[in-house]
Amino acid sequence: MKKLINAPDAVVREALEGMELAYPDRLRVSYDPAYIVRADAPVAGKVGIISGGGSGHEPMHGGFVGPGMLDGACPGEVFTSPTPDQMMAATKAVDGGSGVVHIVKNYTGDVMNFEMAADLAGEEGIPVEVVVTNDDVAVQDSLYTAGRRGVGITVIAEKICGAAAEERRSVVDVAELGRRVNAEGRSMGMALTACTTPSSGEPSFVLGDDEMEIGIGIHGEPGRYREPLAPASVVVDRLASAVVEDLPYSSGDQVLAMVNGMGGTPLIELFIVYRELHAFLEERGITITRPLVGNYITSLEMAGCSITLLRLDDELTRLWDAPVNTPALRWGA
Amino acid sequence: MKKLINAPDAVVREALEGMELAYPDRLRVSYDPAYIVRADAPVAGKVGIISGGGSGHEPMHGGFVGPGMLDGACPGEVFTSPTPDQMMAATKAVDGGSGVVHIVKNYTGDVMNFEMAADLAGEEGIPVEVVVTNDDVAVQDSLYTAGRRGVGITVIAEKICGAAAEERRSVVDVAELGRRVNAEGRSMGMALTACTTPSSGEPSFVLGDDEMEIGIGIHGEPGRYREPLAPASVVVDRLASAVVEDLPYSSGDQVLAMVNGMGGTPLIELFIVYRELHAFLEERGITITRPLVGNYITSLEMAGCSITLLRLDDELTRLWDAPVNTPALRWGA
Amino acid sequence: MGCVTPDADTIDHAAVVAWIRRFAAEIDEHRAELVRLDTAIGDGDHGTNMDRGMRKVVEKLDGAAGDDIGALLKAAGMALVSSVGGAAGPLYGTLFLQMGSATGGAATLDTAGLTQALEAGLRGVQARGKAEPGDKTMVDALVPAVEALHRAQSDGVAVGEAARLAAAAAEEGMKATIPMEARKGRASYLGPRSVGHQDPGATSSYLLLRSAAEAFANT
Amino acid sequence: MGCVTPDADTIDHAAVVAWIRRFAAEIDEHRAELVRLDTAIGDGDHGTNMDRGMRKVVEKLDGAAGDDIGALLKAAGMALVSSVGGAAGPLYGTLFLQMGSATGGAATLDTAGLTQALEAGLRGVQARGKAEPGDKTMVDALVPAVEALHRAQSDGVAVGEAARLAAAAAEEGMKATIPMEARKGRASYLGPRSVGHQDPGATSSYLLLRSAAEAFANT
Ligand SMILES: Nc1ncnc2c1ncn2[C@@H]1O[C@H](COP(=O)(O)OP(=O)(O)O)[C@@H](O)[C@H]1O
Ligand SMILES: Nc1ncnc2c1ncn2[C@@H]1O[C@H](COP(=O)(O)OP(=O)(O)O)[C@@H](O)[C@H]1O
Ligand SMILES: [Mg+2]
Ligand SMILES: [Mg+2]
Ligand SMILES: [Mg+2]
Ligand SMILES: [Mg+2]
Repeated sequence: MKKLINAPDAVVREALEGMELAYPDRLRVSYDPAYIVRADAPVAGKVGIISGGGSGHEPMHGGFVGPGMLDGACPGEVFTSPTPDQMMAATKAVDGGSGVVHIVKNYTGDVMNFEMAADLAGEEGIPVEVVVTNDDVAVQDSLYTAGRRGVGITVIAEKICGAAAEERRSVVDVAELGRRVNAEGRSMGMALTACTTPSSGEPSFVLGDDEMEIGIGIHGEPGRYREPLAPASVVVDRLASAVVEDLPYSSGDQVLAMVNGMGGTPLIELFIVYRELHAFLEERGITITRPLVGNYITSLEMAGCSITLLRLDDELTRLWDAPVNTPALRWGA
Repeated sequence: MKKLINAPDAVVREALEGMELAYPDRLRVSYDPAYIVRADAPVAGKVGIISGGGSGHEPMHGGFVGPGMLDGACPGEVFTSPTPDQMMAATKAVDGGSGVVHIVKNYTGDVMNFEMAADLAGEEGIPVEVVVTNDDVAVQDSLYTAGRRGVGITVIAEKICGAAAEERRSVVDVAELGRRVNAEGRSMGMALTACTTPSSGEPSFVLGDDEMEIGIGIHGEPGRYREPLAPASVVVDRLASAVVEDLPYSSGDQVLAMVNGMGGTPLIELFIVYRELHAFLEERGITITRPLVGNYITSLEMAGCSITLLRLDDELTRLWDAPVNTPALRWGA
Repeated sequence: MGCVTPDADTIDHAAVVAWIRRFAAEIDEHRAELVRLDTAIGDGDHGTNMDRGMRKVVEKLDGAAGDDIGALLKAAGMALVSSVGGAAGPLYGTLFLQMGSATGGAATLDTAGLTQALEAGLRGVQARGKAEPGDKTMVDALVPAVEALHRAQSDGVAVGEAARLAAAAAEEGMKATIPMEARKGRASYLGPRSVGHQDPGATSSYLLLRSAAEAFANT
Repeated sequence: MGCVTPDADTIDHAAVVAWIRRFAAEIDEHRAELVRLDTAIGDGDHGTNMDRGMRKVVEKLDGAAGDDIGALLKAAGMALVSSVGGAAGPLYGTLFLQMGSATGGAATLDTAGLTQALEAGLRGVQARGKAEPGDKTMVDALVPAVEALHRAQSDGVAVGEAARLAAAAAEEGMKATIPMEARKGRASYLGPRSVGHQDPGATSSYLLLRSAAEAFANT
């Protein structure tokens, strides 16, 4: 295992300290329990938005804390959902009197821990609305399974809910909007290499030099199927076909298209993927009106990418364009 | 070789196409010869600033094209300096009548190609000033060698020169400022893994599972020495000691500190490195007043990091803080 | 610690403390194995998660006095909830919290008391996680254990032996997860590719029962 | 193409075209080797760079008419400058441009003409790159080649044989770079670690001279 770390079990804490030192004016960090809130939290009269999940997906979520996006983030251990006490403390820290929205990726652990936190918040009289994201089409959705995973759309939901909260919309409204974003969004990812959690020290799966894994999750979970390494155009075809057919997206749709790197993929490759995605969608009459290319929701040092589409309307576009001022996503500010 | 590409010799062109498609309102791309300019180039009365170099260092330089930073960038093949005709065409495209500054990293190829371009520009009556960056303390500087390499300070020089140009300062002033940034800046990098150029298909060097390479360049050049893998604190000690002792930076100095990822290093590790750097400098009475943590000048998928310091004064701080609106660096806009 | 008298019909607070310490030690010892099992069909953190949690529980124990078994189990549950995270945190946390509720105020437990406690814990786990037997989760180790305890109770078996029978049943239940296709938790994403691997949570649940058997056995 | 008559004292435009084509073919053939040499002490692109450039040159040749050797060499130089990049682009570009200047208007070259041309090219390379013999660069292959041509000229050797002697000298010069420590170009960053490797640019320069020898040899 080759990592720029000091000790496997100090990774999350030390990275948090690094973030706090790097953004002293923008973020406030608590260590026990661990959470990050924007420096001016709580914002009176504004719905608070928190998210959280295992670490190892940076910049998600801590990098999205700031005006126009999240009020707070709860980092768990690497690839491990945070705990209810973190979420509860963050919820209290960001509640400006208008309630708090929890944006939760659909994983058993995340959902259960956030459920317990919402129960606790309810007991303390803080109205909490929960938005569960489950956009990963690689996983079959069924009542009898854990359901689809929450992946790339989470970032976009955080941005759009954040913009709505800045407009002082109600906690119910903001959550409703988050659910709409989730409903209009779909994702799928792939890997060229696995990743290694600091605590296990071993790659999460083993891929041959000439293989790639399609449909991976963001926790080093193996994917839907494995196949021989192929050109970027084929990779995009695999991912984008599954994404487009699932909703489905159709001719005339305007979309936000995110090409996301899994952490170990250089930007030059992501632009090639974006080029392929653009061609793929254009062929189907789907127009990208808002692009986002970069590393936003990662899996440690995994090489690979994911594609997320969100069907846009005027409202979603306006909220996407609204100013945002976070370490990892910033415009208009 | 595992890459999200279509064909090794199409990498640069297709990534450029991806960039053009992703930023249609912000960038204009020419393919033959290859260069990127900001959409509104040339800006009348403003000094134009171009940079360029081999590809594979993304977001540098194309990702830094936009108001407040570069007017144009010339991408070469991967790790290969671009050619004089590209530079000449970009120079013409960004000349708003006040001359053009070329920001050139000190590599034999880059310097010679930019020299030829400056000669051509001179023949066409465009005043060109050249700023050569050479901040890499891993390389011994001497009249009888190629001299120190230009690395991280290039990004910072581009930002600061860009801000000065927006203030309508003269071509001589802007270049002088760039040289001052270079003089006050130092860098050093290290690698946990090598990188593989698409055309060669083989790693640039081979590192054991328990080794790291200190003092690497950004073109997969092996470094100054190799040693056993060590904790982040030791890595930072190696890099920061060399950097601090070279200028030297001393107690009371205020610095901009950049912790840069080489392309394959996840952000969570960069924040741990930043934490170590902060402690290292604090111990020596050096204060970080402006931090920058992320992937800015990379080596394809290399895992590793580099550290750059710039000694700040009020003017440099003000110019650093000025609005910038590029794909990869954006604030105040 | 002679917390159980030979062939005792009940266990006391000290015996439950011994059980928890034993479980913590087993988790520590099998941490790497649990990580390996979870790497195969999950995200490789189950051993680390449980170990982090049980260390916190043991820290709490060091300051635990009194003879209220319910309070002890609840404190363990709270420590797990706020330190484990992931799926195991709420599930094991709920297991212990519910065992604590079922034994609130009790200074000793006989076979019936232990049965009620574990059954309450299992109900809590199922309420929280919605898993049924056969879904390839910790439930598949706990259900046979609870059944074995019920049988032991009707057969009038003493608590130490009852725990041994429960552990044996849990071991069978754990092994039975190998051929199952996961329908809950992270392993479910693998669908048929989850077949052939033993569930990490069922494994840690077996360790929980084995720890009880060891802690409650005649010394 | 019988561009050279046996024992001819001069080469013509067609022979120079043959030289350039031959060089392009050699580069294509040794591309991987040049990449490997440059990977060891540089950035692994020399083979790719030269190949990209020589393909462009050959494209230009396809449309080249007339008998002006100088114009031909200049066109090749321009194509190299605007397609190779890196260090090799300006250096080989300058080499050809200066050879072109030195032979402007000439329809044939004898040994003296070839000597003057290569010497002018070498001067251009040194003016551009500031490398001295012993710095472990292409200069180390070119200098002995120019010296050999001078000797051939004073000895009254015909141009085909002169090219052969120059190629032999360049080969020695190329091999002599192996023990050198690089002081110019990217390899200089390695300092002493550059010792023991053959310089890629010296290698391509040897190929340039060998191509001349082959193109100008009696057929
Ligand atoms: N819905 C559920 N009900 C019961 N047990 C579950 C459920 N989901 C997961 N588990 C158990 O949790 C174990 C995984 O725990 P752990 O690895 O710590 O959490 P995570 O899956 O969040 O990484 C699984 O092996 C399984 O036994
Ligand atoms: N200053 C110089 N003078 C002469 N030749 C040089 C100089 N610098 C580099 N070279 C030659 O260029 C070769 C490398 O060319 P190439 O790999 O194409 O460019 P780059 O070093 O930019 O990647 C070296 O092997 C060396 O022979
Ligand atoms: Mg987990
Ligand atoms: Mg090069
Ligand atoms: Mg797990
Ligand atoms: Mg090279």
